[in-house]
Amino acid sequence: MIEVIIQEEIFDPDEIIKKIRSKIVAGAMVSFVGSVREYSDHKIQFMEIEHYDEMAKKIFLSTLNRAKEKWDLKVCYLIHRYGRLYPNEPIVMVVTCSDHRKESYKANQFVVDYLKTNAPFWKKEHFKKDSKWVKQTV
Amino acid sequence: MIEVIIQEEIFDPDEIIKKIRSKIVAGAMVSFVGSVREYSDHKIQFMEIEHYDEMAKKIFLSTLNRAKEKWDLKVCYLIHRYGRLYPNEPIVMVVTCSDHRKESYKANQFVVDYLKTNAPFWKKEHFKKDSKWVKQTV
Amino acid sequence: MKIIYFAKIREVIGKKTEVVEIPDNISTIGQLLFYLTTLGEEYNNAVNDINKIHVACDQEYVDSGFNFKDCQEIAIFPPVTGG
Amino acid sequence: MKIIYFAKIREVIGKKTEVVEIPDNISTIGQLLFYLTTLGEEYNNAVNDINKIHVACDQEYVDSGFNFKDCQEIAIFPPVTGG
Repeated sequence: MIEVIIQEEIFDPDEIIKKIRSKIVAGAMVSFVGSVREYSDHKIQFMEIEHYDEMAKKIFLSTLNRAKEKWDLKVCYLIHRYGRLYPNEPIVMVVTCSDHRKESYKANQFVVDYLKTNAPFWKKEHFKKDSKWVKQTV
Repeated sequence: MIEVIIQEEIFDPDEIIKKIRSKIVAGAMVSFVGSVREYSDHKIQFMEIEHYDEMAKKIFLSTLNRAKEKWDLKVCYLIHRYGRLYPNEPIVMVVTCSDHRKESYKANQFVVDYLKTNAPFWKKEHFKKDSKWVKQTV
Repeated sequence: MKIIYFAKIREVIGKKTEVVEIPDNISTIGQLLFYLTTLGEEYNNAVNDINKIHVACDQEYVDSGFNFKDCQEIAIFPPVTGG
Repeated sequence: MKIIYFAKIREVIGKKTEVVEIPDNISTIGQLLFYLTTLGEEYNNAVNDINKIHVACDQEYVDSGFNFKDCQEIAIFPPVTGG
């Protein structure tokens, strides 16, 4: 199972785990959740995420397909948000399932690393008095 | 936050994610869930997990403390079951949270690898006609 | 040619998307970026540091030697920061 | 000395735990394992392959040279398969 979701609305990581496990349970499941932190330079009021939708979908689908094939995954699931996000809200979640754990770990990290450097999303942090585009750190 | 739970009852991975996120949300959260597979040599009817409780607790606590310190974790959570488990039921779950993703991934794998080779648990697979102690594979 | 800008580049140029008339002698991405810098100070400011610019043609990354003449849509943006 | 057995070793010996009288001249784990093999065929079968045996004294892994005389509880078990 491969699934890519790009949405503005908030999501619940627990609901996603529940949904996936209701369909497929494999020997190993690894999940990653990235959330908005409360501080960077200053206290963050909110974050605005801009994205290039068609390109993001293409990149996510081809990345997930590559990962699924390479590590023989049972599940490779990705959800990424855009728009306005507040501290502690989830931004992205990647779930990988396979018979054995090493494949799920490797595939999960590969997908997250790849999206960090390639997926067309741009974060702008809004502080009390100003705002700032986040710099790429890999 | 460090937490170790060793129990016979089933648990819901989604409930654990929900519980942890209700207390602490970090920039990165990685979780691993290991579940009973449906097949090994034959179709598995159920699995019986024997364990050495006092030693398991000691090892888990010291491993989680080591991981927390080494990777500066916000959360290091471990739950492991014993007793009779049926296919697709979760056996173990490890959750690690940190500011950045690399630490959570590394710590999570370290804890799971370490418990696989050191935690005093023994699995016996019960098939329709016979049963078999699982061999260690690392 | 339809060009889309994102993030800081969009802000500096002041447009999300536009159709730019491109002279026939310009066919590679490198030439296009140089051409854009001649359209005004905001363009020059936005794309002057070519090392910090990424370009996608029809939603695929391309480098500066790529011939974009058959593309429908060119996107210009800074390094990505998703995830 | 209180000894606990787990998994296949428990099954082969046929006991979960027992108190074993240990001669004074036996003080290391290696000696203890050898001594156990003399207690009967089931013991010999259970602990004959010393490479597949792990020993914990008071819930800590120890190796065959360890002196167990101050321990409260010795556990003998096969390689673990948790997780």
